Amino acid sequence: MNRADLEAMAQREQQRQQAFGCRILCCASTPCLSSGGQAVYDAINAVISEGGWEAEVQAVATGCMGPCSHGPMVTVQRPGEEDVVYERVTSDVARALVAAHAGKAAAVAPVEHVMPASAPFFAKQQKVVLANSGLIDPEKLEDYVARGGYRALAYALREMTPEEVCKEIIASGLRGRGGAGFPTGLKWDMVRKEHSDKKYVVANGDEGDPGAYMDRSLMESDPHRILEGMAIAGYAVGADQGFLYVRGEYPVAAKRLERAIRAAERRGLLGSRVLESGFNFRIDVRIGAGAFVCGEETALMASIMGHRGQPVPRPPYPAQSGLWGKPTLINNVETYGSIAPIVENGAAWFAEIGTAKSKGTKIFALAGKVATTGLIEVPMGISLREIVYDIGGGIPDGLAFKAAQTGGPSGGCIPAAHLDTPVDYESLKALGSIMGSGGMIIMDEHSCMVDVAKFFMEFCMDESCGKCVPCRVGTVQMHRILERITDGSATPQDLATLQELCMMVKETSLCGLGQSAPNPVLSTIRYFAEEYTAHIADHHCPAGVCTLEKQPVGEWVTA
Amino acid sequence: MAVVTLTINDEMVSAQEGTLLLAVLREQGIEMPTLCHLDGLSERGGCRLCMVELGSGRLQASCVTPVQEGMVVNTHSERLVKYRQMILELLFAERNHVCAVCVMNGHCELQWEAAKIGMDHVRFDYLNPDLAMDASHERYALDHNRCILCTRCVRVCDEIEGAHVWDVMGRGVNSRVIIDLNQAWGSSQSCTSCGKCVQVCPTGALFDKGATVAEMEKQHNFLRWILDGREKNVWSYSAK
Amino acid sequence: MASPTAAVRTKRRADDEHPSGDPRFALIDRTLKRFQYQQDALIEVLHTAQEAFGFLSDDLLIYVAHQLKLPLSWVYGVATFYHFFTLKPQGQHNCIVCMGTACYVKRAAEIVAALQKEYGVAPGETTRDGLLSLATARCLGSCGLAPVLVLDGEVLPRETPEGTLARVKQQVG
Amino acid sequence: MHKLRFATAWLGGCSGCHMSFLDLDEKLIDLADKIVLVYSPIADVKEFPENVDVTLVEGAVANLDNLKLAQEIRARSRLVVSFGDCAVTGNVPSLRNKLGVDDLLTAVYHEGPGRHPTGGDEIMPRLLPKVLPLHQVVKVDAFLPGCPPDAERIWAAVSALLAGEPVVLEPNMRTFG
Repeated sequence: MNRADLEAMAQREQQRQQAFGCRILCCASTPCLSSGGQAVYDAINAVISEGGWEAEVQAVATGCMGPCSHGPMVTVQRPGEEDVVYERVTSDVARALVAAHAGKAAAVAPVEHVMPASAPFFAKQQKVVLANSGLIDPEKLEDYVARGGYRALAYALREMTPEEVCKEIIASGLRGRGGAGFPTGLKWDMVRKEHSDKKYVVANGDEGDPGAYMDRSLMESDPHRILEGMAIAGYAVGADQGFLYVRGEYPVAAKRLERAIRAAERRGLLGSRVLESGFNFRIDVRIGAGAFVCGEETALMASIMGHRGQPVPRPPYPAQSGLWGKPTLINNVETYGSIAPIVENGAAWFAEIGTAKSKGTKIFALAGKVATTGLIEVPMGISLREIVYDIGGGIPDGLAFKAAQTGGPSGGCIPAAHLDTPVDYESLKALGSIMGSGGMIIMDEHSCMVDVAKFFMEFCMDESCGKCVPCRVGTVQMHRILERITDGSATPQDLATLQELCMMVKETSLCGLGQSAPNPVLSTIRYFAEEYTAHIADHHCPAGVCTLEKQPVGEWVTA
Repeated sequence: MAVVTLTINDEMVSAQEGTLLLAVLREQGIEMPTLCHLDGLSERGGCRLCMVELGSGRLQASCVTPVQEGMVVNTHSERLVKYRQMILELLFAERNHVCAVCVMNGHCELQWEAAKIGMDHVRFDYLNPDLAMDASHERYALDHNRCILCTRCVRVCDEIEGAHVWDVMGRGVNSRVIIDLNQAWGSSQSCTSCGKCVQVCPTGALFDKGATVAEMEKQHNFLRWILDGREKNVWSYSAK
Repeated sequence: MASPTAAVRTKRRADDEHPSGDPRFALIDRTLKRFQYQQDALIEVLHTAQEAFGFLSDDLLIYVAHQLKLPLSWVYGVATFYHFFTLKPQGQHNCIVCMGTACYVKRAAEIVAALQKEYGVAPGETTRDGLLSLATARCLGSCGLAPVLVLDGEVLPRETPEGTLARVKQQVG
Repeated sequence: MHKLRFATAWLGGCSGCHMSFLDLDEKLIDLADKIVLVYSPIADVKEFPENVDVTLVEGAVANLDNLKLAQEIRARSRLVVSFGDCAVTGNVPSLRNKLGVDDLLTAVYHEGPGRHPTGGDEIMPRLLPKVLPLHQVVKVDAFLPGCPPDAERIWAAVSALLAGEPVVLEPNMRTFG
């Protein structure tokens, strides 16, 4: 396939889709399926075949549409009309809406299930990476191509030198979406400049933060976008082999990516002589086996090579010596998801979105105590308040917002006083949290912050690889102290020791897991110190979560 | 090879480019605590005792950091000494290091590092794990209670003996050194009984059977002997 | 009497088979071949082995180690590093409760406690009668539906301790 | 000349540290000039007195009686010294920590002949769930490791205490074991 063939394929598919008077898109991603999405999809197909409307109405199983807690979601597309989005669709609602939109019967659309496009959930979002999610069938290459897919790769291969691609990415201001926020273009350029007979491109899809599922959703909803981003990266840095490391808990994502790779290879969009150019690029999927630490890039590479997922000290950085000692580019899958739009629309367009230092959009998995939970993509710099109260619809049950937890076990909690903070790399860091990969858990008054810190510390303790002493044993000791605070046996000295330990583990651990493990503790001490002292001094848990059934050792004699 | 100049504890020092910082520090006669490092084995960077403060304030393990032109190094800042003490406290709290009844009492590297640095008590909870001993081998024994997971045994068996009998299983605080399929040492078919693992072990985790409290001493100059022979075709006894 | 060629052919077929005659080894062999017996495919091969056999027995680990020509301790070290691999046989039914942050905030711990109390089995273990394996997961990535659990492969959203117990009892008995 | 009010105490330990103390031999005579021994297992005093200047505490905190005494010592002493490895680390008595208290009592007493104390009765004080080093129970001012600390170490520490100086031992005098 060459560039013209690609264009022709896109046009053919567009025409085919327009020939339908009505396309009914059903979300077939995990959250909607577990709310009964399959029955909805079956009902829609049944109605279509009962009515004999196969020629006019098309049912499509798509990826995620966003408001997962309102699922199953269905979107109706009619040429020349605005899309209509339905929430909480049942089989009956599905039957009614098909009949109404197919225009064959005098049926009335179930308007009470319509989520208006003007709803803040949609209106405040800006979809760049998720532009196709929920609108295409992730298992059909043609759907992706019809929406402009692989056009950016074709353009880059034909019109740009590798150096120009790197420059374009640098100019866009894109930063790593895995959490640390390193400038993506600079990383690419470093790998490009290395001299080596072999280089690798790796996509990190080992999304391990509890409470985050952006990467899963992207991989499941729009796999080709990631492949295209990786291929452009491969061209830019001079690599001919890519690895896509997918978390073991995400079998659907792995399956869709495998299929997408095979489809792209068949059409000459991956493999040898991509789009009839001189560029060869193969992508292999590797399945993780359940280790949070493998989100750390050196541990991830160890895992790809079949080793225990233990990190190795940097330098040397993967850009110099990565997989099998060769220069290796590692980015998060969401980062690769931003590449095609940048190449397609230009760096300047991308740099327009966001703030001075944080460009573009960021996907968040909004969860916890908010009315609407789900997957959102927002421009950088949006305030936390807009996310919680507009997009998320506020805190349910008339309770008050207490904190937003971002960055998972490596991040921190942001209290109500900072609700108006813009969400960007620097602002979150200044508050003692991090952007992280995009988990955002909202907590109300019923959440005990010491308990939350303990939860994350237990996570880090279990996930520590055990290589370096501060992380291996330090996390256990921090967890012990937090346990004592929540069970009532802590003394004021424990709090001081806890803080000392936090600083030591943060500064001496070998890799990012250990270095960031104390963050949830440090940030909750910073903003909710009075909760810690209430537990220790007054034997009282303000949120009513902790049992505090024990006493400090010193009180055993009198007890 | 190029020579670089760096500042170590306010003194200018020159060194071959690419040399690891720890070696340069030791050449300068600076006492650096180490546990996982052993001359002749690959570096691991796991115990974190040899950390130094670089000019930027960042801490780096000197055993895995190559020297660079203009590097500014501080080896014994107040912060470093405090952190090293805490790391040793963590190690003592992790397993059952009861020096008084240990075969390596008086010869143990962990015990001595603690004494040197002044770690005279442990503020953290002793975890007191319930760990087994393996005395199934005809000549040697393994006591997990004393193991600090430095993996010198794993590395010497893989890199010097070439048998790869040892590895580490599990992760985090539940990691254990293992023999073959986590089986009794005496039942291992890959073990050559060469005893190198025993000699490089810094604590009483690996010892000769029959040794009782404070009787076990270890020596690892065989490492230099083998490596010089292998790499330079030179075999010379050294006094040390 | 069979011709000599037929005898050779039969023998060759027997060679391809695992000595135990267990056809599931063919699945492992297929993955081994797909990766051309490269040692770095260890994790992929272990995935296949666990899928075929349900858990990684010592025999399986030895088989994989021999096929990839890796030391036993290496294979064992890798198999025990990752949560996904289990070296113990699993129960007839399995229930995985998500303990990700969103589920935790919505009190998933109470669901685990209820199951633990009812069946006397801690997360990561199987009941004595081999009927139910209880496990917790780091995050199933369905945070919008918290708290979530997976019962015999089916994802159940918005669970409660009582509801879950009723459901599990119905399925497991 | 003001004489220091000096005490030594014995919690969960083997008394080896006290034996080692007696190994001070002729230095004991010098010491006798400078201190008044107000409480010690080698002196027949039942109550721990008030206003003690220095107390050396041997042994780990293994039971409620130990805990009570440790708290009394702390309340009535200006300086408390962890004397020997049991007080400093828990040492040999803490080897029981990986067993639960019930398992321990069963193994030691119930499976053997004779009476079956449960702890907390007139036969035996209640055991703590874990044997603890002294500093995890009360504030400790100085640590004198060793099992037992030899006479030389003890003298180095005691000399410093007598001179009102902080106890800073040479590395080879502060090894555990």
